[in-house]
Amino acid sequence: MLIAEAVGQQYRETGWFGVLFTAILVSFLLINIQRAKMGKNLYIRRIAGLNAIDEAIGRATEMGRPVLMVPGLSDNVNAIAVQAINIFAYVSRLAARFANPILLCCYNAAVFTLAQEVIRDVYQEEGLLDRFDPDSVRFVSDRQFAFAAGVSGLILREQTAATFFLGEFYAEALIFAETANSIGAIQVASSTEATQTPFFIAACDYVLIGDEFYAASAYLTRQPVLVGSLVGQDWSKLLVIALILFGTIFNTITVQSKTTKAWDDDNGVYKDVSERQSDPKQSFIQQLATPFLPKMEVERPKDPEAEASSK
Amino acid sequence: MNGQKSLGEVLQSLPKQVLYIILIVFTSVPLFFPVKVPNQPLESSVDLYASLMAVKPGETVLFASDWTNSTRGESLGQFNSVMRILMRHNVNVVLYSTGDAQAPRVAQDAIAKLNEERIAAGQKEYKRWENFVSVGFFSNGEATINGMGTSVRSSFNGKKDFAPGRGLTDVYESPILKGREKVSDFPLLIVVTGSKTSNITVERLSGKVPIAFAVTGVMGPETGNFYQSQQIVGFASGLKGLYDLEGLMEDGVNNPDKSGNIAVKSSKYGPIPGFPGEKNDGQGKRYYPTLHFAVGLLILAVIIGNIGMFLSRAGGRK
Amino acid sequence: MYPLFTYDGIKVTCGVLATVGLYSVLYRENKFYRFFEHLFLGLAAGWTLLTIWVENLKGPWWDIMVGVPPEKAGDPIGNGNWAYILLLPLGLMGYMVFSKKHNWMSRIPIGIILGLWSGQQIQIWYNTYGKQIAGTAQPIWPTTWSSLTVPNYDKLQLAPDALAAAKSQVYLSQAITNFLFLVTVVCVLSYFLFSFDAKSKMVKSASSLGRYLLMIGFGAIFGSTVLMRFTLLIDRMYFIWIEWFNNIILNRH
Amino acid sequence: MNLFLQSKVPNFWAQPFNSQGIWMGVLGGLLVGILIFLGLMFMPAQFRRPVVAFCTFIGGAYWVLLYIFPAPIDLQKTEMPTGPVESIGKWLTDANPVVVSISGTVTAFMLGLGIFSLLSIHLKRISRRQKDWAYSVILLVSLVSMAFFGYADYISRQGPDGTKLDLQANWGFVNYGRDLLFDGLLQQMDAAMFSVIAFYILSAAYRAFRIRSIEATILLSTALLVILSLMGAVAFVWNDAVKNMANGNDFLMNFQLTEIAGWIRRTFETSSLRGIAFGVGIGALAMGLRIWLSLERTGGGA
Repeated sequence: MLIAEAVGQQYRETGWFGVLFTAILVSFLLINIQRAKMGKNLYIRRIAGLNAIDEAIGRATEMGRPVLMVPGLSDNVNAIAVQAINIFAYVSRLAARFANPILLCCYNAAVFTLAQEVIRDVYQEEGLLDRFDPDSVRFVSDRQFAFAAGVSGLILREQTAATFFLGEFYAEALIFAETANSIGAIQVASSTEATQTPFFIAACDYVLIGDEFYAASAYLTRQPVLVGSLVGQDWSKLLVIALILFGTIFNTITVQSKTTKAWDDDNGVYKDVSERQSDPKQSFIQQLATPFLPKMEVERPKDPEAEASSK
Repeated sequence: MNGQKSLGEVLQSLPKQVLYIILIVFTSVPLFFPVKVPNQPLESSVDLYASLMAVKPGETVLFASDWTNSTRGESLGQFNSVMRILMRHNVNVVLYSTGDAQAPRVAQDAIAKLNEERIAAGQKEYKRWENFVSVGFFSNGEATINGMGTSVRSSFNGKKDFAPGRGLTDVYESPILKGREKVSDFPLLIVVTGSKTSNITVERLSGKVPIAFAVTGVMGPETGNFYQSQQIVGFASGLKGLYDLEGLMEDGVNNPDKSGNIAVKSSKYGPIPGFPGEKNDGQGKRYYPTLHFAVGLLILAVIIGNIGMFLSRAGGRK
Repeated sequence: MYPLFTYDGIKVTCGVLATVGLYSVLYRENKFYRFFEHLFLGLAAGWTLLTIWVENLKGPWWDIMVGVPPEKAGDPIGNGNWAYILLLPLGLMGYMVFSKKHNWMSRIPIGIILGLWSGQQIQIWYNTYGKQIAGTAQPIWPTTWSSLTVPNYDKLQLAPDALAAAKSQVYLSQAITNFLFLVTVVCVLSYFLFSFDAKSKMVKSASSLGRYLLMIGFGAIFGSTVLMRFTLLIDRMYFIWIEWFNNIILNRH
Repeated sequence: MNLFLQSKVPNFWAQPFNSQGIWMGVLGGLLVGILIFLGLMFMPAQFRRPVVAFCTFIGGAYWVLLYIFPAPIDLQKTEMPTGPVESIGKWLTDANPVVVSISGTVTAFMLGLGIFSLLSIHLKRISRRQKDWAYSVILLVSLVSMAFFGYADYISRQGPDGTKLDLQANWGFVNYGRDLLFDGLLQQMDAAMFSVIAFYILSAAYRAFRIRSIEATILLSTALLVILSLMGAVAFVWNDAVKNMANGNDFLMNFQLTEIAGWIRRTFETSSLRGIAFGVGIGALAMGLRIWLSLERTGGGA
């Protein structure tokens, strides 16, 4: 059988639904970005942790002590690090206006490069390039706990007044938070790792939970692209909820029927079993996620070049 | 404030250093007095054990060893237990790492120690190249693992290991990798990790090969999420998972002991034997009792703080 | 030989000193801590410097570029692909970040890395979450009222087929659990709806319920992760008291 | 011909090891690279953003295309793909190692920037005799010695006798040096710093876990229940008590500590994590899309 001749057969093992669903999410985002760009006024709810940023910087200025920022421990420059740097660009802008010293500690060299470039840009745009010290954006270490030791040391020696831990944080989250707490710094924190959030909640003043982190730049800057994207994200979430609800109802109904297919290990086929409730694991929605198709073998013409070289 | 603090305030503001010293005492003293703690394994640990035992002898599994000594307390024990099961079960292992550049060395050191133990017990040595190959470290984990979903061979392209008498040789020359091009050619992928490489693996390889994890306690909850949705077949989480595993190696599952008692029951599986009499316990047994004291202290501290709060509130109302 | 004066004794002693040095910050920041902090940072950076070549460039770049001698190569034969040299100037563009005039060039390699990352997000989204969406959609109405909770199968002593049939039923307790699971996912997710006016009563109550449910979740996460932190401390104490004090200083085994 | 496979037969792109051809190729490629570099340096400013956007787009497009055209099903090495869809899929699959090594290599080059930043800060501090400059000396000395011993150790392990060094008896000076610095110090400090968290958890829990609000009470009581269930001894005693009380009643058996905690974890922990994960995942997808298509400028400025 020439599998390639049938349209969509390339998704036999992975399922076509995933590609379609992702395409819908992407179009939601793009449509809303377009809507916002066209000047539609879109609403964003209040996010408490973000209002605290101005307060924190104000206090640092009063005390004349530096603001410390850590854009998380991403292994490479990725959206989380970029988002953190976007928020820090906002923080640095305020700090630059108040001539408040900043310290931005990076875990990854590529993130460091991006941060260096972005923060310099911020100072340049504000026309305050003379206030920018390239050493204030620094690479500390790319080893998790060396980084933790280095940043703790910095917090204690520089007696930072405000600290921002935004991004990917793991076990070291609590080391930073408790160290900063011990010198009475005001802290705004967020980890995209939900498992660290309770520790931040215990030790920090303001915590952005989960997705609030991604909403932050839209909330702070109100750029149409970001706001539009945020609305698109909400649409996507509603779609996910709708799919879950639809799946639940569908599943609840189908499982009432008294015939199901069960895998017969001896013969290697699915067989009908009548006395048994239909298995929720083989429900329609499960099959959308992973198609229940046996592996197939495909005969194709031989490639003479590859055959020759494999000998 | 005129001098004297009330009891409530004292209870609420114990100096940190005092707490720290008590914690050191609580985590040190019990280490000298090991005791056996009763235990009931979690379902996820049983599933991990069952999936390891389900691999047929002579097969080759993929093994991502992504831990280093910073999580030695949990990961080393887990690694040892999983390896002991595979070794005794005569399963070959392809070790690779995307978590840390040091991870391959740490894993090899651990295997060397296990080999000493095997030789001392009169068992066959678990040989490099014939029983396991170390593929080494990949600096770009996400892309490498993603690539493995398409072809393991092209992801391992250019990686070498020591072959006896030949020096560094392409890993795919090893007999245990013969004919295993795709990830689905392996019966199981095991990840022992102290970092988020487990998530990356699930995101990119789930559905293509059965995946089993041994993760640190912190990662337990998010791993449980994958387990619930059947993206992975089983996992051991933290010291509790390790202690479960050590117990399962002793007792097996649905496996009656000499007096006919079944220590671990599971309706999912038929009888799965254990390895009674062999060296099964390690770190889990050493540390688990002590953990009770440390956690007990934590609970006590929270209670004291709350009592202090209520006392000073009651005092404030007068 | 007294074990303290062997290599292993010295090595373990160094480790103990370093551990105590870093612990000293718990009392307060001090010179001893500062010494070990800088030692730590230096060693870590040295290790990074080493891995740049040994792990990240030698094999994945240099060997592919210039090839490897035939006796060392496996399959494919180690011909060199010289075009890989083009990655060198690309990587070096990052270093232009310190230039006042050409600092924009550092955005090119960053852009490539970010591009590769962002493309993957689109690729992996459904593989990560699709199954979780499906796993959330479980039946929320029981198929049988013969027992309210899952019966003890061992006691029933059924034939294999009947047992499988009994196991395939959805009992009331399971339906309730599935329903609570569904409610939690939906409410937590609606807590993260940002662009809907919270005046809508349904959204408001769903999201405040979501917050409470989140707290149950966070409590459980805290509970199940806190043990691990103590495990690592216990491991350190084992290292100090047993591996060092007992085995080396007291020379007991 | 496929550019992306390491060819067995030498061709224009692939030359044998240590041949004249490979060095000519490398040299030529380097020249081209330098020209591109210079060209970019003197490029008019209005082209800068399009160039960056183009590079980003190409990078992302690879994985997106691979998603739409996945590897052909059951395609053996010696078989030819049939039809355009499979051909694209095969071509993209073959390109995989190249794409992987591009991102890996570019990242590796950037790592040097981190070291550069460290050196610049600490050398400045030493030359200006700023506060704590002596510690900067320690940092630099340990950096250099780690790199030296590490590299010497690496070299000594190359070659056919490399496995011998797995045994400590065969070690030389450099092997001991690396082992002391890495295993003896660096790894131990990693573990030490990691375990410091235990102290901080204790003080944070003592300070912050107060029953002040409904939310805090919910959080605290769930945490307590789960902690207790994971302590084998406590769980055993509780479960035993329940078993005795239940006396064969299956319904009461559900009140075993491990059952309750397990139920909470399955029902609420997993689900709330999942709720968060859906949101974060969509956030990352949106961010990835905006970055891929260069819809926003990093830094939030103009």
